[in-house]
Amino acid sequence: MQEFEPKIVAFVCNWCTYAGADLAGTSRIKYATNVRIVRFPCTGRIDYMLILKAFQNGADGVIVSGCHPNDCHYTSGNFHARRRWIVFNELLELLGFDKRRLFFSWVSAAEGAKWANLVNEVVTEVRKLGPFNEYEELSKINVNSIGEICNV
Amino acid sequence: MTKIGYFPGCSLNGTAKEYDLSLQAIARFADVELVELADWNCCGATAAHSLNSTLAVALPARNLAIAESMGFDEILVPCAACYSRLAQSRHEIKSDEKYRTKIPQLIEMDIKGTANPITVLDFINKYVLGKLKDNLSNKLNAKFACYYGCLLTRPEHLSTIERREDPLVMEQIVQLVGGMAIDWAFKVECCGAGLSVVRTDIIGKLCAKILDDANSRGADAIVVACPMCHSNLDMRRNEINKNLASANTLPIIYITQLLGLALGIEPNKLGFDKHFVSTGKFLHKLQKQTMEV
Amino acid sequence: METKSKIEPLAQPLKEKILNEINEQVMKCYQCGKCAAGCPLSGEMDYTPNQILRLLQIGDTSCDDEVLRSYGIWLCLTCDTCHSRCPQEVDFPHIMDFLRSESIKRRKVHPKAKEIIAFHRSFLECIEKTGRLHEVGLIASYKLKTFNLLQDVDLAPKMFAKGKLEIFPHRIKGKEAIARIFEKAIKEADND
Amino acid sequence: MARIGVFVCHCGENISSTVDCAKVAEIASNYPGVVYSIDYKYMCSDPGQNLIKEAIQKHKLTGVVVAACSPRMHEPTFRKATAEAGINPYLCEMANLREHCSWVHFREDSTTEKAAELVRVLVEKVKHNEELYPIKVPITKTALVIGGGIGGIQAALDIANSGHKVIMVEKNPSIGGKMAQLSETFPTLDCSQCILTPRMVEVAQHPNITLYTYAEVESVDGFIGNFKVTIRQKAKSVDHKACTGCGLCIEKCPIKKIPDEFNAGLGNRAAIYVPFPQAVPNKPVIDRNNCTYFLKGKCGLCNKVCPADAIHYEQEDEFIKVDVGAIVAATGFDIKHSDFLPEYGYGKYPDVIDGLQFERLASASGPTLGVLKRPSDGKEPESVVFIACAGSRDPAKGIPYCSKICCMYTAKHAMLFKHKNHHGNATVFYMDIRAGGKMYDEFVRRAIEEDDVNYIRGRVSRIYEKNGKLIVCGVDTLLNSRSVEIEADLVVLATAAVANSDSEELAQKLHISYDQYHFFSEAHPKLRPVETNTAGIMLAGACQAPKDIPDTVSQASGTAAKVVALFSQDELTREPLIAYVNNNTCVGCFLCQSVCPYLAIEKEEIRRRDGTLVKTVAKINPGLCQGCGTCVALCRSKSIDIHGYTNRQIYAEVSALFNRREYAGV
Repeated sequence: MQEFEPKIVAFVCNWCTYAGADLAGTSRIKYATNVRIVRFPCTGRIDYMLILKAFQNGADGVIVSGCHPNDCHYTSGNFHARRRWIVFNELLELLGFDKRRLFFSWVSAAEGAKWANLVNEVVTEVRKLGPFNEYEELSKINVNSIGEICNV
Repeated sequence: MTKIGYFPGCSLNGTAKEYDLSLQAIARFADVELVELADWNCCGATAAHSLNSTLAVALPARNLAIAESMGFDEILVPCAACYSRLAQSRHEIKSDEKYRTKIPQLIEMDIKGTANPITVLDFINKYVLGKLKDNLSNKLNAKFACYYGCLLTRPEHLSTIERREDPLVMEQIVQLVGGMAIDWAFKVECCGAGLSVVRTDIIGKLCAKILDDANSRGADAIVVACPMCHSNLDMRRNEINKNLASANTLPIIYITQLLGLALGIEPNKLGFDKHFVSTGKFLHKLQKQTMEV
Repeated sequence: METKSKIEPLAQPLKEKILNEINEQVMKCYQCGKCAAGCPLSGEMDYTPNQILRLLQIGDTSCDDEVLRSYGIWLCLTCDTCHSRCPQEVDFPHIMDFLRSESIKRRKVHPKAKEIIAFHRSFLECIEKTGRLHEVGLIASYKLKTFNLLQDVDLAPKMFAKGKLEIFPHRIKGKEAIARIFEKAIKEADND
Repeated sequence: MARIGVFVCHCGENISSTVDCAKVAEIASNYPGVVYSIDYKYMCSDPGQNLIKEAIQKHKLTGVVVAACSPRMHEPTFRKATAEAGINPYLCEMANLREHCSWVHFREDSTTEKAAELVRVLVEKVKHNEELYPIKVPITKTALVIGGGIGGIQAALDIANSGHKVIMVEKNPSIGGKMAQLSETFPTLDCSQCILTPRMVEVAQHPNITLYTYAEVESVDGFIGNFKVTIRQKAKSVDHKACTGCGLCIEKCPIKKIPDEFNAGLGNRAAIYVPFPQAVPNKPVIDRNNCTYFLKGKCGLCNKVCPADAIHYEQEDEFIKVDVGAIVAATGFDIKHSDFLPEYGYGKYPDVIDGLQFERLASASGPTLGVLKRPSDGKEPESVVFIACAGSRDPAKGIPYCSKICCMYTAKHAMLFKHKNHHGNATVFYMDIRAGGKMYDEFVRRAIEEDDVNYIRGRVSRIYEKNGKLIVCGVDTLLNSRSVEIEADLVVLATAAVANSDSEELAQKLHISYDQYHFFSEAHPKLRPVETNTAGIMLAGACQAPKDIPDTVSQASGTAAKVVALFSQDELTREPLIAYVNNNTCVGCFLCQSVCPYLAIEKEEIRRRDGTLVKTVAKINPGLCQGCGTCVALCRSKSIDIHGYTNRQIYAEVSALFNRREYAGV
């Protein structure tokens, strides 16, 4: 059987993690092809609805990564990102979402190897979890049958 | 009464009887029962790890497993060499997947690594010092050179001693009992233990430097916490003196004997008669100075 | 083709074996000499610790051979002074343990080291039989192995007098279990 | 209707060796909205750029996706080419096929698949790109130089001599830095203070330089050309305008036993002090942590004796706000102190000293007036051992790097000792001699050949004291690793050069990056060695990495040239990637204002024609906004967006990521 290849999307900031991923490239450090990077000016810019959007569109795992605390190019964007991340996480937990599909990390512009390791670890973890089907299954439910489900 | 596991090791059964005697005396004072591990075996010492790495982990592991089965999470290992082997064995089992599966098969016992070997200095710090202050009966007014040797301070991952190049744990104990700890230069140098029988000439040279430095800085005795150090410095004195201009008569005493004296225990009950190098002059001086106080 | 297959079994340099089996990197050593400066026995060794590491770094058969035939590896006291001060954190005593067992395995033990091994063997035999060390038995066995009959005769009477020597060994109850540990550990070493 | 062009670059073989570029171009040609798609060997070359320009014109493209290297590398190149073809440069986007794909994966189907997907994502994004126009901002033509050592002095003088204003901030009571503490300098052995002090005076007297000593940078806001800096002027407790520098107060101060920082702890100073005789400014400050008046509320002797009435105990720290266009960090380095090397007895034996202490002992202005006396008993040493790499190149001690300056200063120290005591024994333990530099190796050879310094190749294991001598146990690796024991009177350790303890804090104030050892990071190790990654902030000297004086001075002049080049323009062009507000939906909650790190969000009142207030909404100040987008993610009514990363663009990207269903039929 062919191994499940998870689809991973990474939301990263331009100054640290994007540059860190560039460094992984210039250092020719190999990692799994499963990841797609979306560039943001800062992790502070990341609207967490985008994470839901990514899962809705078929992502199996999401990485959010930016500058280390105190190293933010814009002083404090990463702190706001982290604060919102905590709230968002609790919300997801409340909704019964499997949080193991979400990854938060700090990768600086000097940490090419850390980036490669992060991607590989995430791919391994998500591969263990299998494909993310919950959204698709949810969308198949007929609106009219919701009442029945609730009555049970 | 607190009970902890006790692994005397081969030395304390034989060449280091005075260490065992004085340690038991201290433990009684501290209200700690030292429960000898049932049917313990030799740790394998230098011989095992020189010749067979598996044996070097397995032999101590059996003792660790015995301690676990007796329900101890602490094992007092007064011999620094045995301590090093037991602690290393536990370290390997906890950190190396290979040993974690292999060792139980070899020793035919379960082992989790829950029993933690401790040195005599750990023991004194944890169980004895707190009770010492109110029970001191003698002030040991003499100069002591505290000798640690290798295995109490090295390797780093097994040692509980801070400032490994210039430790002060024993010095603090000496000061607590009224003695003066001298600053000297050979406290963490090696005495050569492993080659004691085969290359006694080397032991002579290494120990001569140690004794000479302590002597030249005015020590009245050297304090040790390891039977290997003791037997080399004490029993091998003739060989050592061949390397010195004049015969060195410094007595070598165990830290436990020192504490015993401070607590007013009779020297004979602490095994002072079992030394090769006479402790008489030293004890006499102590007695005289105590009287003068 | 034929010559190639002949060379191959010897081809793995010791440094690779050391890396694979005990995870120590000899290539880290940059020859500062701090180990030799602090080693209590470097004056007695034919090759000092840093020189042994240098030979291992070269990695050819003749250098590896020199290491395994050296006397220095048998003198190491495992006092860990070299390791504790090594700027590159090379665990040299660990490497020494490996080299000693490798030297025995490949039958390259330095002639002068045979006494040291005899002592270690006597020690282990004693434990194998009784579970614990028995000084009289150990010394007797060692003397038989080396014919150093007069060694330490001056110590024995005094030790008896001080109650520090037992004539008869204490045999532990689990001595069979100990014997089985020996059997399995030795078999495993032979299989390596 | 969008008309997108896709240009896939092979980058020689850098991309094409693992990605099938032709196939990527072919797949891309089928994406909706793509009207032109092609692959080419070097897209950044002239013919490559022409290919793009021609295609833009011929196919009337409304968007361009260049699939090549990282946009951090060539985005400006391709945006310029796009503009030259007549369309707005911000209609060009880059897909990172090299750093994020070809270089990090092996040649396999999934690599080409990924490349095609990366292109698809950017195609979807670029459909929503808008035309943007650069923002022009004025430049404040004043430079701030942080640190008054030789690096800061050189940079400040060069900038000031080009006709621009300079503000210099030094945390100590005097400028001069480490160089002022040195006795002689290698490889010429000229007196350090003799060549430095004229420069110090020049700084103090320069009409374009404003000097703040005993002061630190408190905070930095703004951006290139427009920094707003707050300087904390620590209370000197002495009015420097009134003070004549007569020195009576220092003479009368009863607290005289404070270890003297300038003499590396080897001498004493008073509680009111001038660090050294040639200090600039040559006027005292009160060390409040040691002054009896401040500790116990009485004494006041200095005040009583001061003929100028200049002692002001009530003085408080002052905060000075300045506007600057560029900042030069020249904060220098430190050496590792304390019992960092217990096996050498550093910190235990007074006669085991560090290099800086030796400089002070050898200096004519030092605590011993240039007579080499050892700290313990004042004896003049007959045998001195110098140990190189004492902590450097030592991963076990946490410092794997070479401190660069020690080989040379150790040779110098040994020479200075031999010049003072011709019959003395100087021994140097070394691992390697790194003497690259003009006249450097010759200098070391001179120490060995002419001054008879005994160089022993090998490290020292330990040092102990015996009968007033220091026993140095080393090894000679060139003599069969023979043990060497030397009885020394004095041991000098070339301890590692490290970053200042407060360098991390300063880097965070400046928003510049720093390495794991807290040295500041340059923008590019080879091609941009004096700039940081934050525009407008430059580096000079050892705050970037350990450096000797010639290197520091060169870098300082290089930095000055960068500052002067910046100041040669009247306006600065900035990327228009900043936030903007939709007035119609903004409800005026001003949450955005609370998170903006640049205070760029203001309030705007919307009024009817008759003047009645409709509502108050957020407004972005384009001069201050740096485009981080934190406000965008936070806005609850989705009324703020950011050019270049708009919600439409990003959602289009994310939707294009894995939405296979939508593309399945194409």
